Amino acid sequence: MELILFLITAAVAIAGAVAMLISRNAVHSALFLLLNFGAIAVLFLLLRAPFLFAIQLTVYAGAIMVLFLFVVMLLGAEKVEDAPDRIAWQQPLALLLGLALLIVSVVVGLGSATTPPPDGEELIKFSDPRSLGELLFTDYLLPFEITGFILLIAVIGVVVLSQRGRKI
Amino acid sequence: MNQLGFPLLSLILWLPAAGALALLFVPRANAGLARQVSLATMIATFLLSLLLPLRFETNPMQMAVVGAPPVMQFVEEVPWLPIVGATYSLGIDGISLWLVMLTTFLGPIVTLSTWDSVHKDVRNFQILLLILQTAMIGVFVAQDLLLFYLFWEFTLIPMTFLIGIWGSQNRIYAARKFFLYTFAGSVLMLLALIALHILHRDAIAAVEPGFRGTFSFSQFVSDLRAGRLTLDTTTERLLFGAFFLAFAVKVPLWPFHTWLPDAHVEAPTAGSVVLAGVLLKLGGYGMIRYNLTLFPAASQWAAPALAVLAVIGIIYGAAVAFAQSDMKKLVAYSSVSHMGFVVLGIFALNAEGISGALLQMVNHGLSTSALFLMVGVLYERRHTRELAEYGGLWKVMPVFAAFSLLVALSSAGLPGLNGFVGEFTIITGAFRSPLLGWIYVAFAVGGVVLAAAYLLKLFRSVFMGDVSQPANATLPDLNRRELTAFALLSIPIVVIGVYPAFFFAGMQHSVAALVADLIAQAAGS
Amino acid sequence: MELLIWLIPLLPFIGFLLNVFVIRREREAGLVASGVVVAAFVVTLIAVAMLAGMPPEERRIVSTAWEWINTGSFRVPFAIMFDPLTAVMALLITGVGALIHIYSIGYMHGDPRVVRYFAYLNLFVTMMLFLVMANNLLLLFLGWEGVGLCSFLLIGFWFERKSAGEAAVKAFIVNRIGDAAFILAMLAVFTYFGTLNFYGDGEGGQIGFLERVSDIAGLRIGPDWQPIFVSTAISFLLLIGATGKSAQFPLFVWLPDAMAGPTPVSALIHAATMVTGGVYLMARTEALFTASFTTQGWVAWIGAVTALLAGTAAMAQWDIKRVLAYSTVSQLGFMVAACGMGAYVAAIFHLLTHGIFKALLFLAAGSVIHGTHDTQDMRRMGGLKDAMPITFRTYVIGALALAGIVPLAGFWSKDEILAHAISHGHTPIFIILFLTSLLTAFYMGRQVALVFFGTQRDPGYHPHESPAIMTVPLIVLAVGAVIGGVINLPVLHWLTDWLEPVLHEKAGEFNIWLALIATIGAVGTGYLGWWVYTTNAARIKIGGKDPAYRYSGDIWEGMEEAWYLDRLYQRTVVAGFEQLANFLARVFDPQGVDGLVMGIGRFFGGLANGVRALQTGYVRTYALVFTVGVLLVLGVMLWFAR
Amino acid sequence: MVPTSYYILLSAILFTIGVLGVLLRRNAIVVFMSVELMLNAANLALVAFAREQLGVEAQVLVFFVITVAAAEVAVGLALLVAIFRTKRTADVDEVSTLKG
Repeated sequence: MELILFLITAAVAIAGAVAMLISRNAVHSALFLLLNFGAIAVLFLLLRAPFLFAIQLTVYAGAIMVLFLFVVMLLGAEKVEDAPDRIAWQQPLALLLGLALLIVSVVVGLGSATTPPPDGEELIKFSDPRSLGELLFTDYLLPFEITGFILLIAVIGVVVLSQRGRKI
Repeated sequence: MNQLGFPLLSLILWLPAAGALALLFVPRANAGLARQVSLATMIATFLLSLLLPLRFETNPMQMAVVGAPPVMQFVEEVPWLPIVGATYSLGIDGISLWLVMLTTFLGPIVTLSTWDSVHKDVRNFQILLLILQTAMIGVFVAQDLLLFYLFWEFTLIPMTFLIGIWGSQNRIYAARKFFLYTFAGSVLMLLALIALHILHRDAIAAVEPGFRGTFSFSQFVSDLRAGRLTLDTTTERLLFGAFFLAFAVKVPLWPFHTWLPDAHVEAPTAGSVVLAGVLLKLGGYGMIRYNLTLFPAASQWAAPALAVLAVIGIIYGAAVAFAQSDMKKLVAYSSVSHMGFVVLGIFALNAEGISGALLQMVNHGLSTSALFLMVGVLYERRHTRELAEYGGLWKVMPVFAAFSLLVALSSAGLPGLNGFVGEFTIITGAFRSPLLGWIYVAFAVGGVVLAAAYLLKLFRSVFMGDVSQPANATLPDLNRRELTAFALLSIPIVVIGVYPAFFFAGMQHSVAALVADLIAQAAGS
Repeated sequence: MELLIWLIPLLPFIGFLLNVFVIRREREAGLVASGVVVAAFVVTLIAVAMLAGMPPEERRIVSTAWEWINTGSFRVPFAIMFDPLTAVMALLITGVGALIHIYSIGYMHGDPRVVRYFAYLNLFVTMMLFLVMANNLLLLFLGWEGVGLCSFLLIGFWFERKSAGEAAVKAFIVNRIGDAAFILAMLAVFTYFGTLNFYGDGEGGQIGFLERVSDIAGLRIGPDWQPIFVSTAISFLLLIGATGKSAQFPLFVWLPDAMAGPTPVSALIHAATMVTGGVYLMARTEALFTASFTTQGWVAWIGAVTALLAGTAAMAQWDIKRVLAYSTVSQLGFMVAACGMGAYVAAIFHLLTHGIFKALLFLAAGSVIHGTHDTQDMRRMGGLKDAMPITFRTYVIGALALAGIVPLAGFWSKDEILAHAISHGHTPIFIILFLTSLLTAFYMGRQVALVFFGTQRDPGYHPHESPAIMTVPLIVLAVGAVIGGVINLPVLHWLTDWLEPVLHEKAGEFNIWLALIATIGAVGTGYLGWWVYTTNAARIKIGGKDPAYRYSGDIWEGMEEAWYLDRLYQRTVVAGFEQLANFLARVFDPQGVDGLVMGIGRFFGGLANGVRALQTGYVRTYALVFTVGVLLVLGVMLWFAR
Repeated sequence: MVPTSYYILLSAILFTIGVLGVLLRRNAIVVFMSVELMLNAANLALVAFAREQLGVEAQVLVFFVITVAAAEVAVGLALLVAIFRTKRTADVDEVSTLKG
């Protein structure tokens, strides 16, 4: 039962990604990416990480994708790629590399995942957000604060960058 | 062992540097004072270094026990970089004694020659000379491999500036070539140095844990001899090759010599004298001190091949010197030929060969410096180095001609003067050495004939014949300074020729110990 | 006694030092120089007298001053010795040397650098004395090269003249070639005997190698397909050294050119002393030479060939000194041939007599040149016998002695060599030597006729007799030339007995028939030579061809150029070396070796340019490179992780 | 239970698509989105392994990755806007002033 669910979501995720890649219109690709992120969120659920599922949906799908859509709309940069590709050998080489990358990462990935997924008592404890929370605010308190700072700096950066007219 | 109470070697080593420091306070414009201060420091260093041969134990109590490290004298040891085990340790033995004396002896003469040849920015020139002097003495007295390497690289810097700033036409090219060429050679040595350090540290750490490794030369030697540190043949040959390459570039051995003529032609007189007088000896000294002592088996293996290179160098250097029209290039190639003799002597791997090589290094230092002074004297008067420009100077400058004749003959190896004693001992060594046959000697002796050919060609085209160029007719003879410089140089030239026993006695014990080790290793391996 | 023998070489050395550093005026220089050599002659006489006093087998004084070289097992003391052979040579050197010094005072009068001339002359005598008195090969080599140096300085004394400079350099380098072989010989001696000393130093020290020649009897060295005896190898190398110094067949080209130097120099160095160094060396190390039969053959033949070749060349020369130079080479050929045949005493005897009458001839030639205001070309001389009576008479005596006419010294010594040649069955060499002695007589007759008889062809000068200071030595030498033969008359054999402890030779018996034939031959050809050039005197023009040219044509031309040997060497060896040197210096070194080094530099430069092409500026190419990097890392991880 | 290797396979595919997106597309924004996709693929793999090893720290890491990605997008887009304002285009190839 779970396998079927996994397969469906995986298919949706891949389709979303490919569609994002192919679509001419930036807005369409943004929406397809939104679909992809949703699929990944569901996968997180399958992987017993409910908290991450929530975060993925709210932060990624909600905030980041909206920002993308906003910027695309703002710049009106949907139809950009009309001029022929400047670098001739870019296309074929990229495909080739992509393929090679796929093969290599698959081999590395399969090579490492050896132990079967456990279940029962620990799994429940693992998937419980409380354990995540405990860890976050005890051992990893410092990184947590730092990420806070990063966000703050990002905001300041954006404000500075989008200054109109005044030379920095 | 340190016979004297106070650290004499450190004093000699850092006195020139102190002089350079003092020169910083001399106002830039005041050239005269700068020269005086520099000359005073050089003379002081030389007088101080006179203590060395006087208090030197020609046969120290410890006998040349096979396996014991070479017996160093005037030893000083102060921990320098404990984490790596490098110590600031100085010491000299028979091998480095006369080379240190040569360096300190040439110091005042070089400074004396700057009076006429250097006119722009004299103060900095003197500072560089003094720093170079410290670096060179450092190389000979350092008993710690890291310290040795430090001074070895340090000699490059002042020399490159000397050529680069005060040289003639395309001096930048020559300076750059000189620096890169020598530096590339010695980088390999650094690699070998570190490899040796690590190999040694691991070997000893296995026995006594917590051993942080060392760079001290005598420790390496004693461990090698006692078998605590054993190098398999390929590693030993690789290390030998790395060390040898750095020294071969410096010597310069035949295929690695092309930087020498360019460096000499562009260098100012004082620069050339120091370059030929002492810098070339660093290579030779390094070969004896490090290649032969640390890697005896590899030396045995490589000796015949390297002797071939040396002999080619002798003939090749002499032939090319003969064809030169530029005086400095001629003398530069003559150095290639003479140093070929030195390398032949070193790789004869017997007592005569090595002591002959050591003495020949001192002789070459004296006679080639005099030859370069000679070229310098002419260059200052006529500002040209072309042989065709000169002729008939014997009549115009008789005193100068007399000294030049003496120097040319000493360099050609006339018996009774110093060149012959060195060359003859080297040839005897090469002839009797089990590794080299009489064919090497036959060619080397050919080199002796060619040496006479190009030196007499130099002498004839400059001094004989009639005064063809009007400008030559009014050239002034040697002034007081040049006269003292030449006189100072000719005293040892004659003394070594007539009574070399004193010099041989000095190096007797250390060379015997070295040769004993070589034979023991050869028998062992 | 030891102190005394040190005095012999030291006296001229002191004269040299005085002349170099102290004396400035010409008069003092001449007196000091000659005085010092005369003193040395007197001391030698005393030493010889004391030596004669000692019983024959102990006649050897060895004295060591200090340890010259001592490194490892290589010990060479600075030691001299005095034994009958050295005594005889020292007598010749200091005796003839003194006369030449006195003569030089007159000859070199007025030369601006005469002080330096006397300094060089004194240095030469010192070095020559070291050569003959050395007790080991190395000190002998010191003298050997020292003499070479002095000949370089003296030939090139008038260095303004281009020919003098070239001749000096040529002489030194050709000698150096011989010395290279000499060094190799020394090495071989040291390797196989462990010492370079001729004889032990008396106090039970190591006995010299001359007394242990038998040790190396059977030894062979060299490549196994052609093993040669050690003794042959050493003696052959010594032979090459001797040919270099004594101007024998392959290496004699430098002597005729050496005439560019002042005439007393030619008399002292290129007639009496230096060139005899090679013969002395062979006589001193005769134990080595006799030990190897093959080398003896070589020595004899080189001597004979040189004698003949130089004899023919002497006949065709126009320069008065070049005739004597070739004649010296020829007479040296005689001595070397004698050594080759084992007649060492005869060789030394001829060396002594030749030293006297050849010095006489050179000095007389010098006084002719001096009297005719430096003309050396015989075609411009003629009819000088009335203007220069003493020079003429002494010259004739010298000529007769050289030609080997009976009472004079030349006859006895040459006859002894020829007698030895016959009695020991060396007939081919005998024929050559006999023929050469006839040629000698011919060209001496020719020279006397050209110079002193007929009329003065070049009116440009009016000849005058040389001052007393020059003619007195001539007379003394003339007397010597006459009575010189007494040293080793066939019956008395003084010299043979005197040299017996050193050369261990028995006297050969006197061959009356040979003496008769030789004398008749000499007188005949001498008269022929004189007759041809007096009757045809009219046909000799300044700068013209030799009257004999009509009959022989190119042969005469060939003889004048000494069979073009010199030109052959010039074109092959010298030119070849110059081309090689130029090739190496101009082409091989800058492009070849340097090219290699700079090539490496350029190669890396090229590599760098290649990489730069990647910087296109497009972000995407960077991304591409980035991905390639990632792939590589993953690949490596896979490779190691497997 | 779905074996972890399937997740890894999926994340590999997504990652490759992301890379292709970066290499092929010339529209800056799509490139940006591809980068985000690659990030997500990485997160997915991370969580898959987390489940296998029961390592909660992995989740913490993913959490941090997401927050940092957010900051990154903010700054990136601001840059994009600034470039767009001066060059009037979002094409990646136009921006090549730093040519080597």
